[in-house]
Amino acid sequence: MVVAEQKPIEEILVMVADFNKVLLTGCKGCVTVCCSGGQKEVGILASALKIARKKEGREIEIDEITLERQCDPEYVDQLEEPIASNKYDAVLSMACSVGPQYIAKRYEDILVYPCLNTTFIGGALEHGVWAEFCQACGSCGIHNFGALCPIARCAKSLMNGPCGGSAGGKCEISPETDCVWHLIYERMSRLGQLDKMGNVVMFKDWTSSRDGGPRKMVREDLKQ
Amino acid sequence: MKAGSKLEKVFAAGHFAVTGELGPPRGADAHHIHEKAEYLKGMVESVNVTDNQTAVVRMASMAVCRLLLDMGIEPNLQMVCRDRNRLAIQADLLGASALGIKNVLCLSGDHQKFGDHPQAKNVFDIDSIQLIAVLKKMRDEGKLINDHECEGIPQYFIGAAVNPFADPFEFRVTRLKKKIDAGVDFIQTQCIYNMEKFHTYMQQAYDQGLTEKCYVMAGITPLKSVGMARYMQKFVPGLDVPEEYIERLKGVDKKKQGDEGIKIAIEQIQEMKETKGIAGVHVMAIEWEERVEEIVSGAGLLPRPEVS
Amino acid sequence: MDKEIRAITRLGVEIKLNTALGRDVTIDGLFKDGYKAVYLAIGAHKDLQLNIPGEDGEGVLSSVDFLRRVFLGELTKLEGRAVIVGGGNVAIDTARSALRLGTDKVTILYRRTRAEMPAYEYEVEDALAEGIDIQYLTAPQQILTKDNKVIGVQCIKMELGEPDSSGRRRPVPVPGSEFIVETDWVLPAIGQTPESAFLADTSGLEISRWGTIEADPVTFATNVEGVFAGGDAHTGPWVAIGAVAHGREAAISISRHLRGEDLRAGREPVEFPQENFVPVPEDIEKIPRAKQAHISMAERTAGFAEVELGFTEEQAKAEAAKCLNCMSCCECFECVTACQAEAVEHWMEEQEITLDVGSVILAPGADTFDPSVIDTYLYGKHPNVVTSIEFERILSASGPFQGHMIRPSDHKEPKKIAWIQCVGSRNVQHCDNGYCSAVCCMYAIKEAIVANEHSDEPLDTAIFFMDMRTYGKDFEKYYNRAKEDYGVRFIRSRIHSIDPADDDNLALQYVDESGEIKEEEFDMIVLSVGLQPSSDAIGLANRLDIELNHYNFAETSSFEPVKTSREGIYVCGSFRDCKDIPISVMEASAAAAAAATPLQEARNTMTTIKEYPTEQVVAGEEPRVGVFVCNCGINIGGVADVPAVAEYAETLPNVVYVDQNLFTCSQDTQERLREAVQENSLNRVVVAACSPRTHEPLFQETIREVGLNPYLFEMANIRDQNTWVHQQDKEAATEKAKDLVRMAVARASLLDPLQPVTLGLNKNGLVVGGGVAGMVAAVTLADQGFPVDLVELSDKLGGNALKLRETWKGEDIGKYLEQLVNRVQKHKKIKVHFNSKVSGNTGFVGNFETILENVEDPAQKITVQHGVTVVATGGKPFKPTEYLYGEDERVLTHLDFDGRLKENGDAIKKADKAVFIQCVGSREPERPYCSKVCCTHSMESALKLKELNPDMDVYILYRDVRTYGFREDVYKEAREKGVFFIRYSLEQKPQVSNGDGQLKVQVHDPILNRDVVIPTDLLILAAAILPNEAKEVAENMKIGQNAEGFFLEAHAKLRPVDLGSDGLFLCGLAHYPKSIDESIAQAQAAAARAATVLAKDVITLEAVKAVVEPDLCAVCLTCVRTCPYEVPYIGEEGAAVIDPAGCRGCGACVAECPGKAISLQHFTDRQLIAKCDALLL
Amino acid sequence: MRLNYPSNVKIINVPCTGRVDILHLLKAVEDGADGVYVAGCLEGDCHYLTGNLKAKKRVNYVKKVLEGIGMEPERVEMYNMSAAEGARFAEIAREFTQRIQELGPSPVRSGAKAA
Repeated sequence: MVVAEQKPIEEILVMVADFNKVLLTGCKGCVTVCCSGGQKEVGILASALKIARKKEGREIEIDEITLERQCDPEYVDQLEEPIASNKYDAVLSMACSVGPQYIAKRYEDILVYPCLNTTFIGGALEHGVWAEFCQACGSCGIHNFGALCPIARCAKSLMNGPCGGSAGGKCEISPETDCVWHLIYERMSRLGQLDKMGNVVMFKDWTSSRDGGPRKMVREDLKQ
Repeated sequence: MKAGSKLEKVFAAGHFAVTGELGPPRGADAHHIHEKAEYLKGMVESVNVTDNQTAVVRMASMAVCRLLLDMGIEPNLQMVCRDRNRLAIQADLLGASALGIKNVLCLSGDHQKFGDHPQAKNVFDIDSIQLIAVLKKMRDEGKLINDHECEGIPQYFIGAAVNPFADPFEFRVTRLKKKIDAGVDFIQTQCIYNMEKFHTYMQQAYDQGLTEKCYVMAGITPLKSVGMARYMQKFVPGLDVPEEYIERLKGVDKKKQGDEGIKIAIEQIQEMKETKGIAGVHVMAIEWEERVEEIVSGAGLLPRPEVS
Repeated sequence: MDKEIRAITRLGVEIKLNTALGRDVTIDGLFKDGYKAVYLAIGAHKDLQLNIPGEDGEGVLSSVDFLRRVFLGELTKLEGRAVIVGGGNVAIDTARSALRLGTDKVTILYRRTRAEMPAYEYEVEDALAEGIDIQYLTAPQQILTKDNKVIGVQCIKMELGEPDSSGRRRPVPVPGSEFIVETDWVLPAIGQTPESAFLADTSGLEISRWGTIEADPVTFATNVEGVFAGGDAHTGPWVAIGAVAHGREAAISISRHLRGEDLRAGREPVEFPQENFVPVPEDIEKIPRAKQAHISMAERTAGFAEVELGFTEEQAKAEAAKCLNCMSCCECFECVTACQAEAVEHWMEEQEITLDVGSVILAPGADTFDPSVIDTYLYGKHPNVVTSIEFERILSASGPFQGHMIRPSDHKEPKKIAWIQCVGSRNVQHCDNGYCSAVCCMYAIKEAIVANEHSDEPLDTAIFFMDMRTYGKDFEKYYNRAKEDYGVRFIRSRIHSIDPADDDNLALQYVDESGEIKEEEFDMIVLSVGLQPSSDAIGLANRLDIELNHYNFAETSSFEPVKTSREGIYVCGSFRDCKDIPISVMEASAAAAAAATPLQEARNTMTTIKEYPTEQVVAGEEPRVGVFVCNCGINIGGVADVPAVAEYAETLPNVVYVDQNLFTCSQDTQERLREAVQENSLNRVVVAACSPRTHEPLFQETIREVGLNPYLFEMANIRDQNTWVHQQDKEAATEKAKDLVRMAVARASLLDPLQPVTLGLNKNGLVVGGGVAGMVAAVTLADQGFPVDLVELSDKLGGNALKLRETWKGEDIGKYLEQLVNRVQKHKKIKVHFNSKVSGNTGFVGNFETILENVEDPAQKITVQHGVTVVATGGKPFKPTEYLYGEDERVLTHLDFDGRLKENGDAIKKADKAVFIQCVGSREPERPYCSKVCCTHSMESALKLKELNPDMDVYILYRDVRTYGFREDVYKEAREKGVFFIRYSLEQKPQVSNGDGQLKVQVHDPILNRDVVIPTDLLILAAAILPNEAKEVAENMKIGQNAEGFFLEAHAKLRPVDLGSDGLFLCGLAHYPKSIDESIAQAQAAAARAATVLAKDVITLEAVKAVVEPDLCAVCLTCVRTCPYEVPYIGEEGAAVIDPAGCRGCGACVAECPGKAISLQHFTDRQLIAKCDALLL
Repeated sequence: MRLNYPSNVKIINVPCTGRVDILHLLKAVEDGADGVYVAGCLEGDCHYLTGNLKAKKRVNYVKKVLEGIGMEPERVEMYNMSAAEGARFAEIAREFTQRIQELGPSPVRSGAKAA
């Protein structure tokens, strides 16, 4: 899933500094699952903002709504009624950055602000801990690496790791970061494929990645 | 001869080679380069010029290499994959060749997290082993990565670095072999302190016949003080400073610790000379270039042989 | 008055002022306007007329009007002379008032004699004393006026003729006796009558000849339908309380009239029989009532100062002393009328009830010893010598000093307190209580610790004792804490005497261990009194013909510890033996098991299941909240202004009804509460009172009885959280009470009904451990009809008992064990699993699933399903590591010794000397507990040796002799038989050596104060008892263990056989070292507790559960990962599922759910935030 | 034990402090409470195993939020005590009240007033 985290509240406070009434939108998709933009977090952020503004003596009115997903236009349409019948100064989105962009696209005349930082594509290690597992390079080759992704998980995206900074199974950039190449080594070793690791992996074709320009995916069979 | 550099020739003649290292300045002032390089002149076959070492912005390696050439010193161009994509790398390599640079050391590059621009976007389009392959392809096939033929084929003596102490230790020799497979001609190792472990590593490399396929130079960095030794022991990943050296430094007066460090370096070099498969030493006297002579001569490696 | 009027208007009564009957409205008119009833309470305001000429002259004043004007201060002067006509209290009042207003002369004219005067005698006396002239037998004939101004009254003399209808003799004028009294003022005071002229329009309303309205004396209905009358209008002028009574009765009538009910039914006045009055004894001297002193005459007539000065102190005392102290009820029956609950019944008599029962349990308890029989302790003679029970009261918040620890003599805080142990225990000099009372050591330590905690100043506490007997679970640790953390001094001694000392102190003389006499002064002395059976209990036992022991406690056997000598009669608690709370509780359950076993077929046959009305559907209804504010006696009302809180509650949203109660929890208030719910169609109830922890279930039950779901109830704790803790600031307490009520109402309005979850259950029991405890538990359960799986780790049943010889009473354990094993193995309902251990356990009470693994072949596993588990994994002897144990074969443990005795008693007989060392491995830093049974075991073994060879020298080296309860007898016997006792301390443990083949024990004798060396042939070590290794069971079943590995019960005192999780029970040595009788009792208790679960057909679980709203669920797994009990899972429908059976209702997942898809019933976000909003917004 | 403590402390009861939501604490602050504290069982003694530890983390989270908006994080707190520790309850009530008195009224209320 897409993993995101709330922006520092100080930053959000600055965004809304001039507003008196905003619509705060959550998303029931990935950000609910990663506990950053579901209904609960929407409530918490709304309350925190209201406290901050009450403290300053200028209250802010915040309406809360949590959409099924902000990355589907049909759901974003659900904002029409509230936006039409209220004079919001802005819409705040607690979705991955797709959300605010969809809202902006659909409601051309209203200011839209993101409240989350979209961090990575990853998964939960345990409740409350998420890690990056994929960089969306567009051509998955992890089967060559013991089903572990060196692109996303090696600090230097090495294809022929581990580099000299690998120590005790950890990456040189932080003792909390696993050296994925160490993991690859262990897994390949367990699978009896160490010899494969002795081969030089040649240049990766990055055209399928973001480097090839904004991507679009079309399924002709599905397209209406 | 691959490129016919002095370093290559010294190796070819069967001499125990010595290389030095020089960090470019963090500015446009070339004055200090001359000063530092003077200390190394005649002491070493070739001087490595670091490339934004530790991810700190410095004068371009290639420019400094050219300055050294002007001083009559043979440079060894260090090139990292962090800051350039394959286009820039190949362009630079072509340019380097045109400038007369023959030795190139292929590196991944330190992560920018530790440097002076941690906010930078890193590139890592290709990695260090692939870089070796790029050089080899350009030199041996006269082709770029995309198989386009070069107009004018560059000549390189291709180097790479290895860290025998990084984990998993068992994989280190394999990785050396990968570099050889990719086309490396010579290897400079990370600073060596744990001699025992290094011997184990070298023994394996030797047994696998790898030292026959490339020249391996042992990395030597003299310890200036107990503080430096401790720092390297604790904070530099992949460095293994045994406690005995620290004890040894502690055993002498603080002002004399530097001298003791030099002594250790000399002893190490002497040991390296006796080690099977070691073809030379790479003396990395970081910001201590003035004492390289002391080390090299102490190790009985002066005068440097003349080759042509 | 204002308050009263407010109360009336608040009830919804509309008051129309300035509306006169006859002028503005008429009765018929009111009926026409739709009123269905009229109550005439118009009073009697019209003065009766003299009906003589001149009455309209200037100077004639109505006396009632006169008094009113004087009282209001409108009339302050009355010049000239005044004549008052009449002989009642009004006449006297008028006369005396006129005198005080400055009249020259006041004359009262009365037509009868003084004897007939209705005025109070003493009033007449006072009037005469003040110089008022009273002319008796005088009637006015005409008021004389000049220029219409009064100048005199013409009177005629009267004489008394025949009695009239009032029984008084009728005055008759004496012809020719006319005379004139000169006067300026005439004030008739001959009575008042209602103003009834305007009633004329109401056809047929019956008016008496006195002008009063006729009405029924019971119903106060007049002869006109729908019209009622009372008060002075009905009776003529009378007392106020009478008018109140009329109003109340008339209201009942009107209510009935409106509902078309019979006005009279059941309202006949109560006639109380008179014959029960206690006559005043005739020989009592009759003393007249004392007379009060009066102020001086000059002061009296000068103004309206109070004339009577009241009684002097002596007079008051003398008057009070006239009380006959008859000690009996005078049967005024005021209590009958006063008690709203109708609890008082004067005719109740002793009744004999015959109950047909299958079993009887005796639990009459024990009395404490009365220490006044021991002269030397000064109890009852010196106020600062108290018993431990009295001291307990002194420490108690509800005690005589409200919890302030002060001594009785001068109410000062004591700085030094001594406890004297064994008062009335282990004592055959002053009483026959040769036994140890078993509880006093612990309670004395507790009191010393609590006293230390209560004391503001550093307190010196000392306990004077013979042996400190802290043998129970965790008792030794408590004892150590008393010494180490609280500095309680423990002085091993014998008490010599207590003498009064200066400053109400006491001088305590005692003999210390070395024999030295010492004296120490204390501010206070507490006597740790022992227990003894009450005479009532002994009488009961005699009537029931059950056997008592020589101390008059119920006799029982060790193997059937709660069974008396008579079949079907059981006993528990301290009537069986002195004991503390946990063992009493345990025995109570054991007795219940024993009593229930023969009755198992009758189970559930005589139970009545409470029926509740169909629950009212409240969904979709507007909340109608009723608020009941409790005074809790003075607990709340004495601090907070309850009426103000109630008045405030009325203003809150959704509140439609408010009531205040003295005690909301009382039975009659429950009835009122139920009525209020029904009459006001309440659908939410708030009680502002005490703690929901104690009282919520009661109120929930109450509303359930009138068809409201119990969860539609909310409590505001305005006592524990308010008036109890903010006593100093009444205003703040009132405001906080309002806040709390507001919060409660806010939540109440949002409450939803909930239904409890019920589940079926498995009726099997699992018993882990095949020792005596496990077997007894299994048999007890199986005998009650529940199938049992019994798990034994070894290949044999019996456990430690296999190695035991006999009980301290001499009962044969081997024989008992054989019978027990036999019963278990032959029992149809018991399945024994040998060589098995518990290797897995899932489920919860009622529905457990346990995996049993064969220890010989771990692959062999079976799964058993059961509703309850009894854990009896037992204990084992400590293997000593000192005193040459294991190195010299003459050194034995108790069990070794018992084994030797069984095998070869003769060898032992040959020994000349034997030494016992106590506390081997017990009461040591690494094992800080007493193994409880070893002292008695050593006594028993020592006696056996003496029996085998009376010449043998037997020594017992001990730290404290802990032969608690009747076991003290064995200790006594051992001393009598010549066993030597030498005490040693932990610091100076005995030394054992083997030189030249001679076993020698060296020990320091504190009495001789030197080391002694005892060569011995036998050394018996009282080795500690350890729990069996049971970590696997503990982990699988999630049972807590203490530091020593014993299992932790749910509550050390009150739930001694329940484990922390429901459905798990504990007995035997796995709980703590104990004797076989205690193990058996505990096993029966565990079975009884287990049976309470199995006897039910369903398990009712608390209704507060976490529920998922599937539409909101993001299937993020947060709940799955958060739940401490691993209950939530992702269901096939693609949303989290929380099985209500497994959910414990903690709400952890609710607070964590990022999609707000889960809510905790009864504690929803809305409900909680509503409270917050209500408090703050 | 009827130990006196300041009457400004008002209690909202929950089955376990594990039920206390970040939102509840924020709502109280938003509504103008000068201080909010959670009184849970002693650590290791939670009847529901870990509810009080969860509550502690949430309290810490709220502290961070308050810090982020420039409000004193000391206005929210987590305390642990056993049901038997009445004296400690009163002491904490006094202690926390004093702390809040020292901090002064909630800026949420004074801010609202100022406007």
